[in-house]
Amino acid sequence: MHRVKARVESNVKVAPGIHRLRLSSPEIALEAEPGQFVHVLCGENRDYILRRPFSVHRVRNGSFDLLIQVVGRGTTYLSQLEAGDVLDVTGPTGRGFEFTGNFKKGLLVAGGIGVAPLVFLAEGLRENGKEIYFLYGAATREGLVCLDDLREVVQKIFSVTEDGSFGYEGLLTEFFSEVFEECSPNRIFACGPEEMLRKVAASTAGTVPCQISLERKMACGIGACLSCVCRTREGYKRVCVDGPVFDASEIIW
Amino acid sequence: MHRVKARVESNVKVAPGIHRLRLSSPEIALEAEPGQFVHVLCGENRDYILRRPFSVHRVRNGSFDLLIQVVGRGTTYLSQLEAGDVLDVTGPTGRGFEFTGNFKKGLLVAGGIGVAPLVFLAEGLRENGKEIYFLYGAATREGLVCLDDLREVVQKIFSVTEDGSFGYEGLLTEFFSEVFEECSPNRIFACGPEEMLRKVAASTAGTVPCQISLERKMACGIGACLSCVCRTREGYKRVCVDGPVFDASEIIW
Amino acid sequence: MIDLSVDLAGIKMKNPVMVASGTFAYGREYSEILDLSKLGAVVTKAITLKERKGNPPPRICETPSGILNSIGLQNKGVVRFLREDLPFLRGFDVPVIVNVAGDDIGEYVTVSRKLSEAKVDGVELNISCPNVARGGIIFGTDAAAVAEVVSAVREAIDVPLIVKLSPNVTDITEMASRAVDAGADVLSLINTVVGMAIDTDSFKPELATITGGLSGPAIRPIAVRMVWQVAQAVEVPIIGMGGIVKVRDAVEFLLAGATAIAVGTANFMNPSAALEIIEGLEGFLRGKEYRSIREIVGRVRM
Amino acid sequence: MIDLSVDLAGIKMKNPVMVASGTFAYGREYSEILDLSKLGAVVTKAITLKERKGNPPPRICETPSGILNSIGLQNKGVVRFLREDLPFLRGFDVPVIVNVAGDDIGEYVTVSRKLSEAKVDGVELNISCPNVARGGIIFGTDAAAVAEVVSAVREAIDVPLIVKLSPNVTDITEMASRAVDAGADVLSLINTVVGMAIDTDSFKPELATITGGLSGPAIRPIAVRMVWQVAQAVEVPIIGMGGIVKVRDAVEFLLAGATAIAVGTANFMNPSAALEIIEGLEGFLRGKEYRSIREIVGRVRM
Ligand SMILES: Cc1cc2nc3c(=O)[nH]c(=O)nc-3n(C[C@H](O)[C@H](O)[C@H](O)COP(=O)(O)OP(=O)(O)OC[C@H]3O[C@@H](n4cnc5c(N)ncnc54)[C@H](O)[C@@H]3O)c2cc1C
Ligand SMILES: Cc1cc2nc3c(=O)[nH]c(=O)nc-3n(C[C@H](O)[C@H](O)[C@H](O)COP(=O)(O)OP(=O)(O)OC[C@H]3O[C@@H](n4cnc5c(N)ncnc54)[C@H](O)[C@@H]3O)c2cc1C
Ligand SMILES: Cc1cc2nc3c(=O)[nH]c(=O)nc-3n(C[C@H](O)[C@H](O)[C@H](O)COP(=O)(O)O)c2cc1C
Ligand SMILES: Cc1cc2nc3c(=O)[nH]c(=O)nc-3n(C[C@H](O)[C@H](O)[C@H](O)COP(=O)(O)O)c2cc1C
Ligand code: FES
Ligand code: FES
Repeated sequence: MHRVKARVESNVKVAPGIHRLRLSSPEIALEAEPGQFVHVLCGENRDYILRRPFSVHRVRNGSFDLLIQVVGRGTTYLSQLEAGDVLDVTGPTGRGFEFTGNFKKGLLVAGGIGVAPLVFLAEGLRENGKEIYFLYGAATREGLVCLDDLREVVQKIFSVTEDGSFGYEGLLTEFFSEVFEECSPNRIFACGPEEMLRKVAASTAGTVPCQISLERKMACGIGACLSCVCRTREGYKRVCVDGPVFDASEIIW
Repeated sequence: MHRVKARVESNVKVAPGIHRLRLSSPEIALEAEPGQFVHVLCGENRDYILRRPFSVHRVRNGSFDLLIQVVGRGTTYLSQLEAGDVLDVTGPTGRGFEFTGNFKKGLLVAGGIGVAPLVFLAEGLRENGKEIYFLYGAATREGLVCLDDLREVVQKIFSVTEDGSFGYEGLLTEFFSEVFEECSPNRIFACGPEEMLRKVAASTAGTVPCQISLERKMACGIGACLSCVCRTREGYKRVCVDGPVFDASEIIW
Repeated sequence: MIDLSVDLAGIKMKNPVMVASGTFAYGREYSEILDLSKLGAVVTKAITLKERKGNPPPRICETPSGILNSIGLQNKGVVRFLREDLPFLRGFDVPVIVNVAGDDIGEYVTVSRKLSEAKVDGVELNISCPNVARGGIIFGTDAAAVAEVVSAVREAIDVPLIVKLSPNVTDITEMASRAVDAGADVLSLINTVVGMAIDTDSFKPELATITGGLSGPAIRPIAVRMVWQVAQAVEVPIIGMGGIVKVRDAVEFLLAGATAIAVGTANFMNPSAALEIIEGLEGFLRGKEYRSIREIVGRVRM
Repeated sequence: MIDLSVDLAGIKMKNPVMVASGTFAYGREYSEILDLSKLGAVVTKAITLKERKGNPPPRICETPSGILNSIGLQNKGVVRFLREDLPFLRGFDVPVIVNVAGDDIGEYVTVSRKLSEAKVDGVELNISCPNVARGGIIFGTDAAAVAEVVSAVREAIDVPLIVKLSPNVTDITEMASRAVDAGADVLSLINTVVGMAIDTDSFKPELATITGGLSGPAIRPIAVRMVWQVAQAVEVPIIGMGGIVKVRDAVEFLLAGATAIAVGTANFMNPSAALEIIEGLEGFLRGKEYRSIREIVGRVRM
């Protein structure tokens, strides 16, 4: 783990309320694995004091990207940064996805901003010569921010929007079984709202290995404070270092 | 008193650590009197919560200027604003200088950033046809930020710098008696560090009327909380509304 | 139409949003920027029998998300208040609650009786001001003394009696129960938390009185906790306060069990804070499809 | 050369800056980003006799300039601590102080004795954790119970005994005096302040345990006040903590009377906070032309 002052290289608004921030840090870019996150201090003299965790979205020579959905104070701060600003970032942290095993087809399931780590994962899977299917849901067409990037990497994308403005209409989970049968993957990798993860895990329970990335409020982000625990079959585990990626079968929902 | 969302029209760094901020507000610009101040909210989600008081430095059709010395968090925030940003400002507030009476010569005494309200006052005095002398002290030549503006308005400027880089060398108060004798003013108006005000008041005690502008930490800035009091011969008075300008003879130092 | 009205032991309020004692003086200053008639109630700065000059300056300093104050009981005394300020406040269509302080039980009783005779809408006993040497904090942190001063004042007045509790105690519910048993119609909490700050350049305390009272957002979690604890322990309505700045902060207190809330330090940050919270409450309730503010009081889900 | 060294009832520290219990686990995680040998001392997360699983999540939420936590006493028990963690910490040239919690006096005594036998540098009795149902807060807010647990542990151990006080009391000096009379060599204050927050969308408390402990800059004025009060009341050295983020915050505590200070919540904001404060202290003292940290302890100017 490193603590760096990362320079903002660019800040692009990719959709309403979603920004892609490119940060310069050779150390983090070199070491980050798909599913890991960085912990970001969002400004000085703020009345909210904790760092905010964001998945590493992509890595590009010496830099890495965050894909940030603006939901509150810290993310608003980040969305207003400009090239040249400097951020206090620690990372990369946590247990990422295990994706190098002996299997052929992976199905990636992304709900909304949950797509962030799955783009990095898709790139990793492709490097490992896997076939990749991608089930991607968002509220509207505009929310499917990574479609173009994904098209270059994956075999097939199944898009779902809640308002039907693109792809299937409805919730991603309504189409999961259908997509699952169509691709018959050997591995599932999912990131998104906890309710979605729970449903995906339930649908695949016992059939194929399913890895999910969990979110919790975090204080230290390095495993010391025990604030971020989730319930697992082996007791409470820390999402920040024992996760954020867990085998779905471990989790007690 | 008004509460306005004032647009920043410009932010000029006039010297190291000193910024001139031009804010658009026809209401405040219309009503402000020399010696009054505005109370400024320095950002959202901050861990310092009070507004900061700043003297009205000048008024120009529909706008007013603040002259801000960067000393801490709020002033740093203000120094980083850009044209187009919007500030939450209340004012104008407080009792300003009384400068319209029947007298001929005024001596203005400014220590450092204390010059801010005295430029506005000098303009007011000139409109009223007074002769104006100006004793102006700062640490260095660069700190004498208003010399050019003042030259257009006043009869004579006596400059003092602590390092001798411009004008007399030393503390302004060392030259006060000399200047006082040279101009033999009918009124004194002073703003600057409290120690300076105390000395000026002591030197003039009983000879000519002397008005001084005091600084106190302020909470409400409208006379309600009683946090900003100073000791006067009539008991505690509120600097925010009973001042900030007081007759020096009132004050118990 | 959303019903924001609240009946606080007989004090009829248009909405549950009051201004906290000591942050609004006697309303005159703020009346220039906002319409007092829109408030749920105005609570005055503490009034004592005689004029008091208050504590020496400096009286205030900033701390993270809060302020420390040591104003003390600076006020003009009850007689001048009745003559100069009450008539002014009566000019607005808003209940006037007068905060009362004293050095001993006799002073509390006399001032409260005069106010009751003048038919103020309620008396709020400030038995918890940390900024006076005698009285004040003593009453607020000793259960027997709380009971004594409350019952003495209760007997002396005909208007609703609000007792304002100090948070500087081991068990707030004990103080609350004693106050209610002694006759409090309403409890107000919390007053400021005793704190201190030191200037690391001069090595002097930031306040002339060394310690002072901490208020503002920093203390909100302490206040919400105490309101919740007291709401479990007593039956009378509670006025919740401590760091309320925005509408969601007010909702937290209502959910914890407060029937009304007061805005204090936030008035300094934003003079229209109370009015914005009133508007915000309407919007909040509408958004959640409630019809009355009373539907959310005490509704924290366990 | 500026002398930052401190002797805390026999615990020799290179400098007065420790890390606060529960925010640094057993040092392993932070050892990857900072050199533990540079710290004044490491204080571990609370240890109990048996393994504890701690409280259900959610265990944390943010409040203005602070956080509420309800971690509870999650830990692996004293035996595994001695086997797995103490040897690791011994690998650094830094005193190791172990924070001890329990459900009853017997548990405090047994755990402390085992630690004393293992020759840890100090035992810190956590009689003030607000996040356990039994024990914990009870001991910390009842003066007789404080005396009882402290003297029982004092008799059982040979290493310096630090007693960590709860701020959730009416009179902190009473607790302090009782602890010292019962044998505390050092006092540590403050632990977290009991607080609560409610999610205004779900109407649920933000913490599964409903209330939790408030820490961070928000509580600093409360902590400074208590350190100052206790420093007037007792003769033993004090470890001051509560919202220390920057060097000036640490200086405030030293001026108020703390001999050493601990950095807690700030570790989360800035993992090098403690090290930056150590460097900052040197600079601060040099700037004011002091030669030793001891020259400023308790030197607030009245
Ligand atoms: C391992 C991990 C990876 C993440 N990756 C991404 C990512 O790639 N892109 C992205 O946009 N977001 C990601 N998040 C979520 C992101 O951390 C939160 O949206 C962010 O912390 C909110 O900060 P804020 O200050 O804007 O919101 P706040 O003003 O603090 O609160 C706004 C809302 O967000 C909730 N919230 C606050 N902190 C967290 C948190 N740590 N986790 C979950 N919810 C929170 C609050 O309860 C509130 O409802 C990730 C979270 C985790 C734990
Ligand atoms: C009536 C009045 C008019 C003023 N006019 C001007 C002006 O025209 N230009 C200008 O640059 N400054 C002026 N000041 C001073 C200005 O208000 C402070 O410099 C400012 O509030 C500091 O804010 P900060 O957040 O940057 O400092 P902080 O980070 O809060 O603190 C930095 C330092 O400034 C001190 N300080 C904080 N608040 C105040 C305050 N309200 N008054 C005095 N000292 C304070 C602190 O004790 C500390 O030493 C005026 C003050 C008053 C009372
Ligand atoms: C400057 C100031 C003066 C106060 N004066 C009084 C007072 O006279 N009587 C009283 O009962 N409370 C007084 N209080 C306490 C407030 O009424 C309120 O209980 C406390 O500040 C917590 O609320 P807040 O955080 O919203 O300010 C005062 C508070 C402040 C900040
Ligand atoms: C997440 C967390 C866990 C804590 N665990 C303990 C503990 O196990 N034992 C203890 O005595 N104090 C514990 N504390 C209290 C801290 O040691 C410290 O007293 C308190 O947080 C105030 O300091 P701070 O504001 O610098 O954090 C904990 C605090 C936090 C934030
Ligand atoms: S955030 Fe501290 S252990 Fe996970
Ligand atoms: S700042 Fe409130 S009375 Fe002056």
